[in-house]
Amino acid sequence: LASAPAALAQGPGEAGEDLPPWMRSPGAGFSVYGQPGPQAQRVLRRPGANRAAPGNGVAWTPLEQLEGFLTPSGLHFERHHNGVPAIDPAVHTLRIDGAVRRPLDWRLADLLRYPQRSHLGFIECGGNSNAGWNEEPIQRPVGSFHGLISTSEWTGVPLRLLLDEAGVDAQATPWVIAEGADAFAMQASLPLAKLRADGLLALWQNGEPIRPEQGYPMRLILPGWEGVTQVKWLRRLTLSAEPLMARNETSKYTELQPDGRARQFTWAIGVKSLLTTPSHGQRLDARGTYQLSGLAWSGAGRIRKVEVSADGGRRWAEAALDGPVLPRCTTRFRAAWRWDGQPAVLQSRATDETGAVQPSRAALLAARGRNGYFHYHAIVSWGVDEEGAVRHVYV
Amino acid sequence: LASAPAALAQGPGEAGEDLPPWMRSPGAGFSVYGQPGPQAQRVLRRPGANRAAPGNGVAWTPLEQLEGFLTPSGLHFERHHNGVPAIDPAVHTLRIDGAVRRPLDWRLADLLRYPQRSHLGFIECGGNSNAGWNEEPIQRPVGSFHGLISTSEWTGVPLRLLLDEAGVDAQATPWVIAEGADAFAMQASLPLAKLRADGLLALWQNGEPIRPEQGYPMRLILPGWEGVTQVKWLRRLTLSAEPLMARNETSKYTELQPDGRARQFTWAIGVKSLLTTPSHGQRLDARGTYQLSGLAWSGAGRIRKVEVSADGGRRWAEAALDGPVLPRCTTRFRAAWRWDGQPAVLQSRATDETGAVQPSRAALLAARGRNGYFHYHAIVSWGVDEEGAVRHVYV
Amino acid sequence: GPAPSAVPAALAAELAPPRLGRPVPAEALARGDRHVFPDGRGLPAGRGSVAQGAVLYQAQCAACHGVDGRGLTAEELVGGVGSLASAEPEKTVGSYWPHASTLFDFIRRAMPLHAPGSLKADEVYALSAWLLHANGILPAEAVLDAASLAAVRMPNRAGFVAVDDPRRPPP
Amino acid sequence: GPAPSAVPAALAAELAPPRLGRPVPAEALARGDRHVFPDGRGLPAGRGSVAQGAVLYQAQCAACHGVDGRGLTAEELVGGVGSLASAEPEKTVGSYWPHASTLFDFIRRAMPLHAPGSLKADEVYALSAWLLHANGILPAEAVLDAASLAAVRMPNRAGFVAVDDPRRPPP
Ligand code: HEC
Ligand code: HEC
Ligand SMILES: [Ca+2]
Ligand SMILES: [Ca+2]
Ligand SMILES: [Ca+2]
Ligand SMILES: [Ca+2]
Ligand SMILES: [Ca+2]
Ligand SMILES: [Ca+2]
Ligand SMILES: [Co+2]
Ligand SMILES: [Co+2]
Repeated sequence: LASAPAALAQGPGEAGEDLPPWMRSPGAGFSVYGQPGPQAQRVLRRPGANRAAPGNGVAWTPLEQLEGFLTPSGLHFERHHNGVPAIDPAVHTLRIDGAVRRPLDWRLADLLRYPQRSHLGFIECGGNSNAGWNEEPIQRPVGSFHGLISTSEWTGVPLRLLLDEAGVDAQATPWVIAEGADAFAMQASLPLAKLRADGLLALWQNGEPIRPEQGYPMRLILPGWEGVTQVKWLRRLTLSAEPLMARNETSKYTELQPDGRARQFTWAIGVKSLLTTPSHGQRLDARGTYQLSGLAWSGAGRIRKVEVSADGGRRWAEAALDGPVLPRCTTRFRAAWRWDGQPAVLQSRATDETGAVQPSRAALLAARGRNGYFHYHAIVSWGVDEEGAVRHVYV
Repeated sequence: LASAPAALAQGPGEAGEDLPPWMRSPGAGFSVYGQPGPQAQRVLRRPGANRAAPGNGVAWTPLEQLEGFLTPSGLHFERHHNGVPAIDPAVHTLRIDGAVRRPLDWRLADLLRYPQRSHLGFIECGGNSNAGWNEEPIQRPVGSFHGLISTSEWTGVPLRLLLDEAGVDAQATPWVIAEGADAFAMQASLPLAKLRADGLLALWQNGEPIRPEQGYPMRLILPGWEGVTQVKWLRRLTLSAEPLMARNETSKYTELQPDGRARQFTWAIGVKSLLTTPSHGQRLDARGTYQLSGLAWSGAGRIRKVEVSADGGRRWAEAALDGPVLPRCTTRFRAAWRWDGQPAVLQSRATDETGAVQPSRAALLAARGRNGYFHYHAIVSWGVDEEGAVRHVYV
Repeated sequence: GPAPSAVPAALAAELAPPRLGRPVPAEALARGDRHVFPDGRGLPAGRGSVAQGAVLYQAQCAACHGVDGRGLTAEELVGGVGSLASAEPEKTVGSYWPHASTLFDFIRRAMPLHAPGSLKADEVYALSAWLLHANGILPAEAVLDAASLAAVRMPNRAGFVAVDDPRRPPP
Repeated sequence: GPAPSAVPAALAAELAPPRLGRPVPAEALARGDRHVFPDGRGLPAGRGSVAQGAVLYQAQCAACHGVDGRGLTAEELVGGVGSLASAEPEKTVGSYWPHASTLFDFIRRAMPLHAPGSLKADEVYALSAWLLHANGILPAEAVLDAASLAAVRMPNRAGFVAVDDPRRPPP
C-alpha cells in the first residue's frame, strides 16, 4: 500500500488554488421547488403534437436516458386528445350515477377524508411501441417509440368505497362508464369488477398532488391496464348494464385481426421488456465488457424472470432483477456482455409470475397479423455492427 | 336501482352549455418537463437559511401535505452548508486515494460504463426533529420540524467495485474519508465496511440525473445512515487507518450526554414514525371517523409493525402498512379513529425487523439527556382539544 | 402485539369509511348526461338532414378532415368499406365503426376539436347524417333524429370480438 | 430456465466490471490533499502568531462570529469550558473540540464562508492560534506551525465515545 499523504507537502500559497471554481465561492441558495440542473436539461420529454391541434398527441418519456424503475413526474409520458385542462379543484366533482341506488357527488375536500391506498406501478399507453408493427424497424431512440410508459406511486381512495356508498349491483350492471373533464370528455366503459378489485381514485402522484397533465385533481388508476382506461381528470362514473361503445373503445384501442374482425375490450398490458442500455443510436467504443440494463413489466403481476441474448435469441442468459420486484410495476433488469467486436443482436425476454412469456416478433405477428396497432409487446432487437453502432433491427 | 338515464332528456340548446369552461376549449399543449399546476403550487419546500449566508441552512419537505411514501425530487429536503455548487460534469472527477494500491480518478462518462444498482430508500438528516429536545413542544407543522427526511430511488455504481479497483486493505485501513466538491468541501470519515457492503456512488435520483441540490453529478448513498454521511457532490474517497476527526464529526453530528461526554460515529437512523394526518395545525371539523396516516422508517431494515394510540399511549391498535415495505425506506401506515369530541392524544409507535421499538420521549430523554441535539426519534404526540384543534404536545 | 381486547373500538387499522357523497338532484342528473348508447338511449330531441350536414361539415370540419372526409391533419372519416381483411385496411366511420350512436356521442362531446360542446343537437344529427351518407350508409335525402339514428345498421356491426367483456365468462 | 451449459460465457447476469479508473500522478495526489489529521499529518509549511490572528480575525471573521468570537449570525467559537455536563452546555472550539487539527483543516477549507479556500497557510495558522488563545489554550505570544499545532492538547480531548468505530468490535 502507498503511504498516507506526506506532511508539509504544501507550500505557502492559497490552500484553494487548485480547486474548481464551484469550491471557491458559495453555491446557490435554497429553492421552494427543485428543478434539474442546466447540465441535465437535455433529459426531457419529447412531444409529438398534431400541427393543427397542439393538445392532440403525445410526449414520450426518454427511456434510454433514465435509470432505475421510477419516472420523475416531470418526465411522465403525456397522451392527450385535446390538451391539459386547467381545472379548478373547488368546482370539480366526481359523480357516480347511472344504475346506482343513490347518485352522489364528491368534492376534492370530501375525498381527502376517505381511506387512501397507494399503488406503485406503471401506466402504459395501449398504443405504445406501435412502430413495432411497421414493415421496417423504425430508426429512433427507444424512448421515442417505446416511451409511452412511466412509473409512479399513485395514492388515492379505493374506488370500492365510493361505489359501495352509491350502491351498485354487480350482477345487473357489470359496466362502469368513466368520463374525463377535459375538452375531449374522454370516455371508457370498464368492468365494475376491476374497479372494485383494485381501482383507485388517485389524488396523489409520487407523494404530491397529481400533475395537471396526469389528471389533476383526480384520476382513475387501474393497475396493469392500458392508459386509455385510466381516465384522467375523472368527473363521472356511470353504472350500466351495457358498455357505451364509445369512440375510443370502438374506432380506437381495438385491434384489427387478419380476418377483418377486431379484438375489443383488451385491457391488460402483456408481459414486455426492452433493453435501454445499450439501445438504438448508441455506440460501443471498443471491444470489452458492457453493462446491459433494461425494463420489464406485465399487467398480470410481478416479473418472474428476464433473459438476455446477444445472438438474436439463439442462446439466453438470465439477467439480475434489481429489486423491489412489484406487481404491475416496471422492474429494472441488469446483465453484462463482453463484446468481441463481431456483429451481434441484443434482446431481452420477460416472463411474469403467471408464466406468460414475452413473444418473439414473429410469434406476435403470426397471432395478431400486421394491423392490430395496439398492444405491441414483442421482443425488441438491437443490432450491433462491426463499428459498434447499435440500431433497431428485426430478426 | 334507479333506471338508466332517460332518452330525449335534453333540449335543443348547445350540448355543452352546462359544462365547466375547461371542457369547452382545448387545454394546454405538451411540455418537455412537467411542473405542478397552479392549484398545487402551495405544496412547496420551506427554506430556512442563515441571513448572512443564503446557502447555509435547510429547506424542509412539507410532510403533512404529502401522501404515499415517495418524495417528488422537487420537494426533497435540502441541507447545505455553503450552497449548491454548479458543477461541470465534464471536469468533475471522483478520486480514490490515500492508503490504496492505485490512486485512481474516474470521470462521469467512465462511471456510466460500470454496473449500476438501485436503492429505494430514505435520507434523513441526523439533525431532523431536533426541536423534540426543546423544553416546550414546538408549535409548527410536522414538515417544518420533522421534514428533513425524503425518499427517492437512488441508482449508481456499487462502491465496492471502485474501491476494489483501487485496491484497499480493510484490516489496515478501515476508514474512508469522503469529501464533497461544494464550497464547504464537506468531509466525513466512514467505515470502509459500510461502503463495501451497500454503499452506492449514486448518479441517478428517481430515474433522472441527480438534482443539483441532492449532489449532481454524484453522491454517496449509505442506506439507512444519517444524511451528513451521504456526501453530496462527491469528489474524493481517501482510505485511512484513522478517522480524520473533521469538524462535522466532532463539533457537530455528535451527541452530548448528561455526563459531559459525547457520542461520536453514530450513523444509523433509529426506528421512527409520525402521524402526518391529522397533525399539528390541522382541525377536526366534527365528531366522526378520521383516517390516520403517517410514515415509519428505520435505518436498521424493514418496518415490522406500527401501532397507533388515541389516548397518549395507554392503549394501542395496530395500523395497516401500505406496501411495499422495503428495508431502510419510509413505509406509509394507515389507521382509522372515531373522534367522540373529547380531548385526545394521537401517537404512533414503530417497530422494525430487528425488534427495535421507537422510544417514548421520556425514555429517550432518560437515555440521552436533553442536549444530544441529533438522532431524536421519540414518539410524536398530537393533542386534539374539544374544538378539534390539533397541536403538538408532550405527554 | 397487544391483546385484541386492549384495542379500543374507536381505533383500528380500518373503520367504516365516511359517507360524504352528496345526493345529486334528479334534475341535475339528466342535465349533465351526454352518453349515447347503441340502442339510442341518451339521444336528445332534434333532427338534421344530410344536406344541412354537408354545409356544416364544410364550414366546421373540412379544414382538418378534408373536404371529402378523406383526411388531412385529422384522420379520414370516409371510405374503406370492405378493406378490413386486406393487407392495407382503411378504418373509417363507414368501414369500421360498429354503431351510429358513437358518431352522435363523439361529435357532440369532442368536435370540432377547437370548440367542443359548441354544436346544437340538430347540428350533430345533420353532421352524423352527412357522414353516414358520405360513407354510403344513408341516402342523400335522409334526415336523422333519435329514432332513425338508433335504427341505422352499420356495415361492420358484427366486426368486434369483446375479449374481456365482463358479461361473459372468460374463454 | 436454460441449462447452465447453454449460457455463453460472454453473457451473464454479472461479468467482471470494467477498470476505467485513471492512475493519479503522485504530484497531483499531494497537490489536491487538504486533510489534516489529529497527529498533524497534512499540515503544510508556514506559521502564524496569535497577534497576527487577532488582526485577521477582526477583518475576516468577526462580522459573522462576533468581535469576541461569542457568536452572531454564525455560531460562537469561544467560551463554555467546563459547561458540558451542565444543564446549559456551551459547545465551542475551546470547550468541545477534541483536536486542534480540525481547526486548521476546517478554516482552510471552509472559512471565511463567502470566500472559502482564500486563506494562505500562514493565515490559517495565525487564525487557529488566535482562536486557541481566545479560548485560553495558548498564551498571547504563541506562534503556531505544523509541529506546535500538532502538539496542542485540547481540554475536551477525551470527551468523545466512538460508538460505531470500525476499529473496535461493537459493544
Ligand atoms: C382543429 C381540427 C379538427 C376539426 C376542426 C375537427 N376535427 Fe374531428 N378530429 C380531429 C382530430 C385531431 C381527431 C382525432 C382525435 C384523437 O386524438 O383521438 C378527430 C377525430 C374525429 C372523429 C373520429 C375519427 C375516428 O376515426 O375515430 C370524428 C368522427 C370527427 N373527428 C368528426 C369531426 C366533425 C364532424 C367535425 C366538425 C364538426 C370535426 N371533426 C372537426 C380534428 C378536428
Ligand atoms: C459570512 C459569514 C461567515 C464568515 C465571514 C466566517 N464564518 Fe465561520 N462560520 C459561518 C457559519 C454559517 C458557520 C456554520 C457552518 C455550518 O453550517 O456548518 C461557521 C462555522 C465556523 C466554525 C465552526 C464552528 C463550530 O463550532 O463548529 C469555525 C471554527 C469558523 N466558522 C471559523 C471562522 C473563521 C476563522 C473565519 C474567518 C477567517 C470565519 N469563520 C468567517 C459563517 C461565517
Ligand atoms: Ca397517461
Ligand atoms: Ca441531503
Ligand atoms: Ca396498414
Ligand atoms: Ca382511420
Ligand atoms: Ca441547551
Ligand atoms: Ca456552539
Ligand atoms: Co386494449
Ligand atoms: Co449521528
